Amino acid sequence: MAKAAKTNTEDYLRMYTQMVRIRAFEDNANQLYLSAKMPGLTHMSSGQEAVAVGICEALTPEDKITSTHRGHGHCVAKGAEFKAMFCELLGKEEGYCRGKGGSMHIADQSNGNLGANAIVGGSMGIATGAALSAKMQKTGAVAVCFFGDGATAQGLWYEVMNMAALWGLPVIYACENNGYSEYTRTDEIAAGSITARAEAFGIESYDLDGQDVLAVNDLTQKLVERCRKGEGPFFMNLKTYRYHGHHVGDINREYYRAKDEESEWKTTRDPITNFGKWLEGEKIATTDELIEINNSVRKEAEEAVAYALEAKYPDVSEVDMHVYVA
Amino acid sequence: MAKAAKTNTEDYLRMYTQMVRIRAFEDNANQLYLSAKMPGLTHMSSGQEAVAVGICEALTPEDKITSTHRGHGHCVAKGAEFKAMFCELLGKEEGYCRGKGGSMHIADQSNGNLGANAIVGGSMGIATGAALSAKMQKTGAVAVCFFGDGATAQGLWYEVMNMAALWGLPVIYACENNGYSEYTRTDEIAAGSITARAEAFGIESYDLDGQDVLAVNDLTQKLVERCRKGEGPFFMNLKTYRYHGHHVGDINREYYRAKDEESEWKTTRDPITNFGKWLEGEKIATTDELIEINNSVRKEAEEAVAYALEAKYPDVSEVDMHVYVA
Amino acid sequence: MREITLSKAVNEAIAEEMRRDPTVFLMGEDVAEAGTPFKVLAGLVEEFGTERVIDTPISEPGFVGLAVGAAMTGTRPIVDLMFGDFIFLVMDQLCNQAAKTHYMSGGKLSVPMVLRTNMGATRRSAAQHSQSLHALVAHIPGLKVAMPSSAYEAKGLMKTAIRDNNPVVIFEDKLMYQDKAPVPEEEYLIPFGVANVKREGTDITLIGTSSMVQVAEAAADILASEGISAEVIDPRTIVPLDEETLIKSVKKTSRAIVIDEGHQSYGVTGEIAARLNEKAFYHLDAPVVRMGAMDVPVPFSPALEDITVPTPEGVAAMARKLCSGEMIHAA
Amino acid sequence: MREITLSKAVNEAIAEEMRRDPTVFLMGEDVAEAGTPFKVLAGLVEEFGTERVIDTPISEPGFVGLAVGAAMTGTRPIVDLMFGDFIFLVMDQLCNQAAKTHYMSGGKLSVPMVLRTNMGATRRSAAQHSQSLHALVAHIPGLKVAMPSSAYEAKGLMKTAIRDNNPVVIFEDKLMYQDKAPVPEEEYLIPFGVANVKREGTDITLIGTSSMVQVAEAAADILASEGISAEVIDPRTIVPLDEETLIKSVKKTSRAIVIDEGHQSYGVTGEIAARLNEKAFYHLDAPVVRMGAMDVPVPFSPALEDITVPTPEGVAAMARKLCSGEMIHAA
Ligand SMILES: Cc1ncc(C[n+]2csc(CCOP(=O)(O)OP(=O)(O)O)c2C)c(N)n1
Ligand SMILES: Cc1ncc(C[n+]2csc(CCOP(=O)(O)OP(=O)(O)O)c2C)c(N)n1
Ligand SMILES: [Mg+2]
Ligand SMILES: [Mg+2]
Repeated sequence: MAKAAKTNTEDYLRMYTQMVRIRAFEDNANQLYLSAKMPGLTHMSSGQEAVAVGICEALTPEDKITSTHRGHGHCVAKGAEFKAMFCELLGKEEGYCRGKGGSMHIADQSNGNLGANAIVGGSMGIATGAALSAKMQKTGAVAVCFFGDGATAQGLWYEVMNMAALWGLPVIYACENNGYSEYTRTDEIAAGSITARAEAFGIESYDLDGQDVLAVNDLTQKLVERCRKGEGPFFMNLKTYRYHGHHVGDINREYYRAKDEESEWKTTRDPITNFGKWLEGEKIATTDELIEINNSVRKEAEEAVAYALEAKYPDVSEVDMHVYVA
Repeated sequence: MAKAAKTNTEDYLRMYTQMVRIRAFEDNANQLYLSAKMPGLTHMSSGQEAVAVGICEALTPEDKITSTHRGHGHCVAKGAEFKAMFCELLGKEEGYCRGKGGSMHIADQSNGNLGANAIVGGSMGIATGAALSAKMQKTGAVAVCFFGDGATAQGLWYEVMNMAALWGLPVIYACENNGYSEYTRTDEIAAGSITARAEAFGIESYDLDGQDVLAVNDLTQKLVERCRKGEGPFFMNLKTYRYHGHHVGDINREYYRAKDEESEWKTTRDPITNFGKWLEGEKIATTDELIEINNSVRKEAEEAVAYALEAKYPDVSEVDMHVYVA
Repeated sequence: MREITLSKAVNEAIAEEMRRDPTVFLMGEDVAEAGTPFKVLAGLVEEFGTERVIDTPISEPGFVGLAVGAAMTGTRPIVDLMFGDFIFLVMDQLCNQAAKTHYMSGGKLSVPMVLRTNMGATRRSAAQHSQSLHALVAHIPGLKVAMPSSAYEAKGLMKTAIRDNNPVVIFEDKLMYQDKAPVPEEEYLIPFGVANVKREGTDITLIGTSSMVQVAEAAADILASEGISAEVIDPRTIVPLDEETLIKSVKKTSRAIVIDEGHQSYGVTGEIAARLNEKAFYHLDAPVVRMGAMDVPVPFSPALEDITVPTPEGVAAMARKLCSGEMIHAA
Repeated sequence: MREITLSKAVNEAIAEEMRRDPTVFLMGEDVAEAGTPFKVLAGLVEEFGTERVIDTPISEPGFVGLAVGAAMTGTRPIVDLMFGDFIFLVMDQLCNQAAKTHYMSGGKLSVPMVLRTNMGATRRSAAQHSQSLHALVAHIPGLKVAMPSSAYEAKGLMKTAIRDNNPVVIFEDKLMYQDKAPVPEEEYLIPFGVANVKREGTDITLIGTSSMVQVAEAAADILASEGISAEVIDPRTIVPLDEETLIKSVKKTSRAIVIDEGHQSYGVTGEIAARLNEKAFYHLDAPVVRMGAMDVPVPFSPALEDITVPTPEGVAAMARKLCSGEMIHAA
């Protein structure tokens, strides 16, 4: 576990709590799907919590992120509340997007989340544009663009990296490299080196362990600081793993991913377990305190689910609202 | 001047002649524009002849090329005749595309030219697809994808390089790096290193002098051979220069390109002059023989222009022919 | 006759054509081992190998571009585009390249490729995974556009598409993959540009595309029980469009509704309605009415999504109005 | 009133808005020193500097994506897309992202951006540089679409577009850049969704978009000399569409022709004709006739290109037929 730049107990515990909150959110989302209470499908980010939390904890609410189809973790980490998130997941009026977006467009916009995106790579331009406007308006804000390893196959990335590099934009491209693109190992569909691709545009790039929340947070803090000084853009290739299938319905997946591999990651590289152990080892928290965090988060999540299940759908009159800004 | 793999007199003289033919074609095209006899605009490739000829002379008619908006040179180099080319330029029925394509879509398809393209970068997929089908059908054919330095900003290139590299396709990406994208120096709109971008996909890449027809031909022959053996793809970054404006109408261009720079290239790095000198120095041809080549090519071009000017337009009934293959 | 799912029908069509013609191949994301997320292509890689069933990176413009080039040089690619919404990503390769190559080359080059993709809302997939974008493609000369309305059409049209020497885009309704229909064991092809009169009637013509054919049929059932006789027609391909059959029907019934799941404005219903109005004008007793999807991005919430698309009840209600002359004062 | 070119009108509109609002900026290929290949933006970089007039690489999807993100975060980008044909390259960013962001976010985010591009054939630029693709964009809810028909509209619509809080696409006819029209010195805006009755008439309504307004006016001149009184209407924006004005006119004249330079099939003429037929049906003495561009890729050869687009003579001939009742037997 690397040393973190966030150095006080409060920061550590918040990072731990946020990771637990993501895990709890996803577990409940999965349950909603399995019990046929959720409309459609959803992509869970369990296993990838350290990336979302390590990065978002280095940002202010004024900093922007763009998220992906696997976006619940980013949304939680950027400061969203469970109730409005579960309402969104269930298509309820009190959802962050009034039920119009659902899982694939979920975002607490007020906290600088510019949205999850159902087009793989689709938000790369948006994040870069947010950085451009931050630079133009001299707001000092930074934009972080989350995307998966599979998304590096989208030409858009190369186009926007070129502009970001040319214009020194305050954007950090954060590749959540979980090794898979749907049902395919990404190394079967990615030639050469992803990191070298960013470097070829003159972008300073880092390969790092995405399961180590402190390492992620530490590097992000440094890069955010440098972005604010006009030294951006940057690229981070974060090695991580998704515990579930590509989406909730992807249950029998041994044809593309071995059970052994999954359990190896879960048992030895779990970001929450490992960070919990570190917190205990460093005497920052006791086992009981961590259990208490877990329990209270679980309780909060269950209450939010119960609330969302009862919440009302948007009125049908909303169907043609928000097509245009009035 | 590098040593060439095409080693007999005939080959040398054909390369010289083909370069002269391109120059003559362009000069006549320019005249047609200036005398208001040509519909629309056209982009001339004068100055870039060694790239087109050095590469195409290493190919067979079964090998494919894709070309660009600046495509006359590729078309000539791949074996096209003046008459059908000028007819196309003037929108006449006897043109290679029956007048439907014009300058930006000109191609002698029977010689493996899959077409000029008016979408910058638009043919990168086509060339790569031609290589895929060559590999699938085991034809042994190679595809060369010509494009400009400005086109490297198109995301499509990265997408197709990835697939070409993954699948070992027999395709050579040939960047005609003339330093400009329309009215902008390309280094103002290209970050990092273009060659490194290809290398990042694991593609073997070369920077070379595009004014040296022997160097170009030599390398291309080797790469074509290796492509046929399944060792592709490759990338060539060929430094070259366009003598004219971006298109025939781009006359006053000092705001983006200095006259000095232009005359420096023309006087010291002209591919035809320099190769002519080498041929004389090596006693492969005398001054008179070279003059004779120039004269006869000029005559051929003028006759073709005269022919094309008199040739007839397609009948109006052709307007809705060729929308669909019957 | 045996009944098979639309999914199986597509699979059979492709397998049969791949057996018949070694130049036919498949490419797209997760088409091989996974057989696509909808499992439509399951089993093909086992029979034809990874050389002819090619998993691509997530590079839609790129692999459509490859298909165009491959099609120009002796092969017949079938490209799988996982969601119809991604067609926006490939419009340049499809519309600037594939559609125009034959014409721009004066007939010298051709692009015999198939792009198979899907359409259809109410799957709770929100605005970027629910669109029905066939109208965009139909607007571009050089492309053909097929819209199968059942397993039977899905098989017959796919086989025709694969043998066609032009770029063809097939939109399958993703909600119909598990729907079964009678499909002969014997080989058959469905020619392009030939509409199918699914049901004869005398009072009103209901023209539906893709799953809207089912909606039209269900509406016709409702109407029949009320004594209104509706003719239901499925154009099957919207490019080429079998205008003749549609006009003949409307001349007979004097009334028509056009139903399509694309957005209503600037879409398919406008085109068909305009042609009917123009060419059967003096036979019409009422304006041709259009029922497309609402002009809103597809909302996620089930409460909203369900009301964005035409329903049998809605169509029946409109037909009733038309037949009772209620529209006279409206227009 | 002074007369200025359409090119100058666009330039003025943008300059005025950039002066008024510091969040407005421009980006695109060769927009700065070169002022675009059509020189429309000449002089702006000198006044506003390279920070607000930004030359981009040849990365259309990329810079449109940047504009979407910039628009979501406090600025108002104007994106210059050099040729309308390149819109195929940016469809995903425009239609999956810009158009849907406000809706998908439940109204929380918005994308106040302008995409200015062009349209129009007969410039001998062949199939990939001559298309009029506005119908594609008009089909997608969330986008507004303006089509100026003269310098006057070009200025007034551009200013409105820049102040609009939604993504707006403006299609300028590239053949009209040098056309002059009276344009007031004083500031004015032209509201969206308000059609302009360019000329009143009683016998037939000619509805034209962009340069087809001039075609309609020229046709009206021809017709006037023959005693046929044509009303000419310019919708100015096709989304939103001022249906009311169009319908009112057609109810008066009982006949209409819709003229547009996009391909006829599945395009703008179908939509407008269908709405008129539906909503003015009982007032029509003849079918609404559509005159779009031919359904062929635009050919290079002048001999072919010129016949692909509607002409004043063609429109006048069709109007004559409609007014003489000749269409009765056709339909
Ligand atoms: C443009 C586009 N193509 C394909 C898809 C279908 N799809 C959804 S997620 C996914 C895999 C993405 O892989 P990666 O970027 O690594 O993200 P991960 O799912 O691993 O988090 C694909 C192909 C899509 N949503 N958008
Ligand atoms: C997709 C696209 N964007 C923009 C253009 C306009 N355009 C034509 S040529 C050109 C510059 C191309 O530069 P480069 O690739 O270096 O080729 P060169 O002209 O130097 O040969 C541009 C921007 C186009 N034709 N297609
Ligand atoms: Mg992944
Ligand atoms: Mg160049």
